[in-house]
Amino acid sequence: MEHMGVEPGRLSFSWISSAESTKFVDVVKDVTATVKALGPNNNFKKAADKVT
Amino acid sequence: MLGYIDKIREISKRLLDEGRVDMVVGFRKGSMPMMNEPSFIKNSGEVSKLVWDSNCGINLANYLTDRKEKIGVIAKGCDSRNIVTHILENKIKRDQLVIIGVPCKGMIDRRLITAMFDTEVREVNEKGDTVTVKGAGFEKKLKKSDILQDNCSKCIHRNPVLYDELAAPLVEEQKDIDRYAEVRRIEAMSPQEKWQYFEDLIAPCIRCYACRNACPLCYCPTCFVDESRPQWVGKSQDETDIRTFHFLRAYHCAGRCTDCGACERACPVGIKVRQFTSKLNKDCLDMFGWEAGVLPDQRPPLDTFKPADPGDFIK
Amino acid sequence: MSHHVIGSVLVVGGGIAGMQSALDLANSGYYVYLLEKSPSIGGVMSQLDKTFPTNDCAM
Amino acid sequence: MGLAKRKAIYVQYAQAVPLKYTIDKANCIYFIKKGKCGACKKICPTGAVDFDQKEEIVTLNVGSVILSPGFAPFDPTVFDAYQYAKLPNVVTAMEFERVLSASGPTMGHLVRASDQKEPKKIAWFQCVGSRDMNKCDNSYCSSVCCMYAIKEAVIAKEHAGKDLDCAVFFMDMRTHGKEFERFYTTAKDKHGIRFIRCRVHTINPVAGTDDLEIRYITETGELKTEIFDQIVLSVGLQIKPEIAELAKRLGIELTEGRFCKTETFEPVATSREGIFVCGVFQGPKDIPQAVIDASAAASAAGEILSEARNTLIKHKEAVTETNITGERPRIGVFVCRCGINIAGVVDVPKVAEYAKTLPYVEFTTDNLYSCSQDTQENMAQIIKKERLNRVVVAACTPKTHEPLFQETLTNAGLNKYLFEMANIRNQDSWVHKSNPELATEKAIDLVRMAVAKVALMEPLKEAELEVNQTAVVIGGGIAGMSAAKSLAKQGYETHIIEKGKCLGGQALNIFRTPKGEDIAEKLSGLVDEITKDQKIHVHLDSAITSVDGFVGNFKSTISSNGKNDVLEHGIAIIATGASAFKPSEYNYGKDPRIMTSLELDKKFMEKDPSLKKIDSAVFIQCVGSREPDRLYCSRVCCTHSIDNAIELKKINPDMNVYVLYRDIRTYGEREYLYKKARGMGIIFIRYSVDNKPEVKPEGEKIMVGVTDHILGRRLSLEADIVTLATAVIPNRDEKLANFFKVPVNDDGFFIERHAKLGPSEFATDGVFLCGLAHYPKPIDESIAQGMAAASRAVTLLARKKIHTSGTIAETMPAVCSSCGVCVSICPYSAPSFIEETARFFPGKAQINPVLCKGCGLCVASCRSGAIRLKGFDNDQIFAQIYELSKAV
Repeated sequence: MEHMGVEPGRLSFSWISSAESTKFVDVVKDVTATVKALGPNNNFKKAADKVT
Repeated sequence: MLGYIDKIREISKRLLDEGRVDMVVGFRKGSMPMMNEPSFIKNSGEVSKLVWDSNCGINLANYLTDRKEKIGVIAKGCDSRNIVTHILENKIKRDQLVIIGVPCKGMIDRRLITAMFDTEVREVNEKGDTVTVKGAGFEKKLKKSDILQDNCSKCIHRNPVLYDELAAPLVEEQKDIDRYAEVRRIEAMSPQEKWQYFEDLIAPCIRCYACRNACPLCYCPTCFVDESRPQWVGKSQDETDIRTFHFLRAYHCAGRCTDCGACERACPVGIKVRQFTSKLNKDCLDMFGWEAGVLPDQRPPLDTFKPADPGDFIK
Repeated sequence: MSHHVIGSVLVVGGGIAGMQSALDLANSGYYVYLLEKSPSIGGVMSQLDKTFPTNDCAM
Repeated sequence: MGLAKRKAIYVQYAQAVPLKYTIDKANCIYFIKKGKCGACKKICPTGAVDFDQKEEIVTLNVGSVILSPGFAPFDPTVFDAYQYAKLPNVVTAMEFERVLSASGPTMGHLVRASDQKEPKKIAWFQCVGSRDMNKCDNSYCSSVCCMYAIKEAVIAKEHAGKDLDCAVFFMDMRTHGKEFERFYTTAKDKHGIRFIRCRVHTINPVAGTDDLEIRYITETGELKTEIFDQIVLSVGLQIKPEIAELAKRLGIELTEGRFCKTETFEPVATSREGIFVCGVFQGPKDIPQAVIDASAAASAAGEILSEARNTLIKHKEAVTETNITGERPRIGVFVCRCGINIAGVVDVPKVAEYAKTLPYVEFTTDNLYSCSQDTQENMAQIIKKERLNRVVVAACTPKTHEPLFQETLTNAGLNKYLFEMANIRNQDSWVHKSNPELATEKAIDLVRMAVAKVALMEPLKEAELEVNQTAVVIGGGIAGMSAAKSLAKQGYETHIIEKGKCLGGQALNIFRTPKGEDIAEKLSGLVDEITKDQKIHVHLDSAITSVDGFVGNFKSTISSNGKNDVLEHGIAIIATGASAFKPSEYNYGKDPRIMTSLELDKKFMEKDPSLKKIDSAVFIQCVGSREPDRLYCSRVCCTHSIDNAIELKKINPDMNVYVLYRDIRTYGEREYLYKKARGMGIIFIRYSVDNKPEVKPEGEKIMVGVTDHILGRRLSLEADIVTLATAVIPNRDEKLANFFKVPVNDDGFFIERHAKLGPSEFATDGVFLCGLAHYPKPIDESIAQGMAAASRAVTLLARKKIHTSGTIAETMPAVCSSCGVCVSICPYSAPSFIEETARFFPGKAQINPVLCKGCGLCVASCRSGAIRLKGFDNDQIFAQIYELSKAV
């Protein structure tokens, strides 16, 4: 994905067991923060929906 | 290279006469220069139709999928690797095949030659490493190494990896080839540049699916682009749909692509579609030390799990 | 002497051992009475934070 | 535990079962001041408060009794020197567990009690209330404290960060459980936890602060003073006096440590017939061992009651399933208030009202507690009355409650898969308490997604399988024989497959048990019983050469003396055992006087006269165990060597006997032997792994050099015999592991389903585990695990029929491209190719519904999109995503 020009951080893999609630929360917070910082991904929108 | 023809014909005739195969899949002269066609020879009287020159770029493995008869097949390095993949993926059985291996010195790039001249190319002949191109009012001699297909110029598997008969002595493999310079150039770009690069790359795409049809790996009964429930990808000409198609096609080839160039060769608008697959080829080599179709008895890395597999992408 | 065998078992204590016995017996076709003094079962294990080696929550 | 205030009405802990409030009679105003207050009764919406409940005496007639009354953590108040009651920062390990726990009084935040300060230095004191005859009379080892202290120290560091200094003060580090030694090593090397071999005498408060000062002597003899912020007392396990009292009333004999007395060969039988014991009452132990005993006790009870099996149980009446094929979806949405758990944050009526507007929704309502019995019955009525054919419950988590609601559907005659839960509690009201409006919006989104998904749900079938009632036990050692005996006594035909020429396994090589029982005698009794049992078929000189099939229907080929037989069986128990390590160090094999423990046992069994002539004997412990390439403790050797040392001393009281050890691990009541040995004058000298003893035959004698840590000098011992306590090495059997698809760890032991809760079974259904193949263990534990494996197996055999899950993968052969990725990638071997000769779809992939676990690996890997996971179908997931995207 990154190779094709999707910014790093939009895609995230993590291994969290069902017992690791704190890790889950941390990862979700982290990913949300990263994606929010990147802003909306205009690239992957259909031409008709593009925010201009 | 022309000297191969006699040997290929001789082997094919023998196989058909002895009844070892029901047909031989090879090449015959096309109606236009540099456009050899696949040919299915079913009786030994027809073997004279078979030809071999530097215009046999089509991947013949594509014609083996799900066939039931016994087949003799002419195989260059890349074809043989795709045959290995086909055997692994249950598309054909090894004992159905007599593989006539052809050590290859590369195929010439039709598009490159046509682009050199203003008028139509009428005739192309080759002798040794020289290719002579003739057209209305011109004749030019070219060095073959200058007009190779991009993938052939970077090929390190010119000799077939699996064969029963050999049409010529094995050739020397190219060494010290930097196969992934282009991939690295893209890797170094910023996300925006990357996006723009691929945007420009696929801009001419008309979604004719020629790349998919030419690819020996694309054999699913229903391709994901044709699925409607669920609809994985929209059918429109919207750039996101086009990009999704190219993304997914490349992913479906991950760990299986032999860089035979069939996709690029087939594209009517000249898109370098190998830009998608070669990144995945590079990653497979870097991460798993894997090149598709080289080992006849090992499942591709994406079909298996080993504890030592790289997992750095998991945070 | 013919003696009549009763197909039920009384398990005294609802900690991890008592619960496991009760489950095994109930799943093997016996009626089980599980006796526990406190208002809930689970015993000491339920007070532990995590257990080795999986560090699974002891719950 | 007094760490936090609690109201007079409470739930014991957040996940308590049953999750019901109870009234603390001793603190309730109503009970203290006769009839005053009673506010709870007035306010309870369901009228559940009843002050007039009376104690009832119920008389039960039962066939057997199992005692598992548990233990009490030792109360360290009696130790003046530790001032536990006076110093708030001296806590017990149990209290510390609560501090670490996310549901504990500090929500898992690591702070000390006196001033809520985050501690920087914590010390653990081991053996508080264990191995101690001075301050208390618990001279046994509690078995679990070393490991839990290490665990607490590691987790404390995880909570507080690397800078937290953790020190464990101990006498012997006893990490004798599976994977424990490895954990100890990482705690030391990776987490930097300090381990100090010293019993600290006194804790002194530092004047003007809440800190604690201690003085201790290091191994080099240096006196040190150190200040800690908090001290954790690793309290031992002990039996409550009222339990000892109960035992007396029942006429059950106890041990010196007030545990229930048992015999090695009948580890869960009390001295009274028909009464069995498990858990810590049987002896101090950790969770997996308690779980093993528990199953063993169940098995023992089952053995005596087998003729009355199934006489008292009740069967539920099955409701016929309504055929809904072709019906338009009629969805019912039930939104749960969960008391105020959900309704306190989410506007439940609004969510229910909204659900009415969704397509196909015919009925919505909200419930106070959807999981309560009356609501369940009501829901079933509504489903029938409204002719609902799909149901959504918006409530808590499907992890705990999905089966319950599915049962409601079944009771209403609806296929249980026509159901979907929206988790609006754990994933909504609990986490968005401060933002009720958005929480309501999220609940609406979740309900909309669930409705979209359930509309596309189809009834799923569960395959029903007959369970073959025959059992196979692989390995005819003590564990295997115990399992077979237990199965046969419970009425099942059992085959023992033994590769050797006779039954008995390693027990044949051991002289006697630490309790003094003669093994050969007991063993021949057991072998006799096995051979005579009509239901047990023994195959000697035999091995399994192939295994087909799956739980309930295995087909194994057994090759005995070149002959192959095919055996059909429903379950398999793996008890392939282990053997003694043959070392290359300490000049073993070069002198007959240097021998392994089992070779010494042989001399005892043969009553070798040369033993009488020995003047000096040396035992070396941990030969091949607890070393970098075999990082586990062999568990049995300390006790075994000490017992043999005692025997030598008995043969010749003037003999000099030395035991060279790293840590003495006589866990539980085996500790008494260690004490006895010391009393008899056996000399124990500790060595460290980087400074091992040297063994050299020199003429008449064998010279053993060792550095004494207390004296700090090199000693030279003259010995007539040297006994090496060598490691227990599993009979690594990769082939068998492959046949049954069960995993093996780096050391070669089989990996059980769950280290704590499933020690005697595998993750693969229908395959069980016991004995040394699981981990080194003494005979009593092997027997208990053999019985436990049998018990777990019986729970499966007794069902006669099993149902597989409906949520499994299915191929669509028309779309399949036969590439074989699914066949290659499936961890359970569920996909295969349809035979080439088949009439329909030859060569395409198909999935065996019995083997499929519904993990979805094949679905994700199928390029052709030819595999669907029923219940999580592509169009259902897409429908959910589309509905979700409406929220943005």
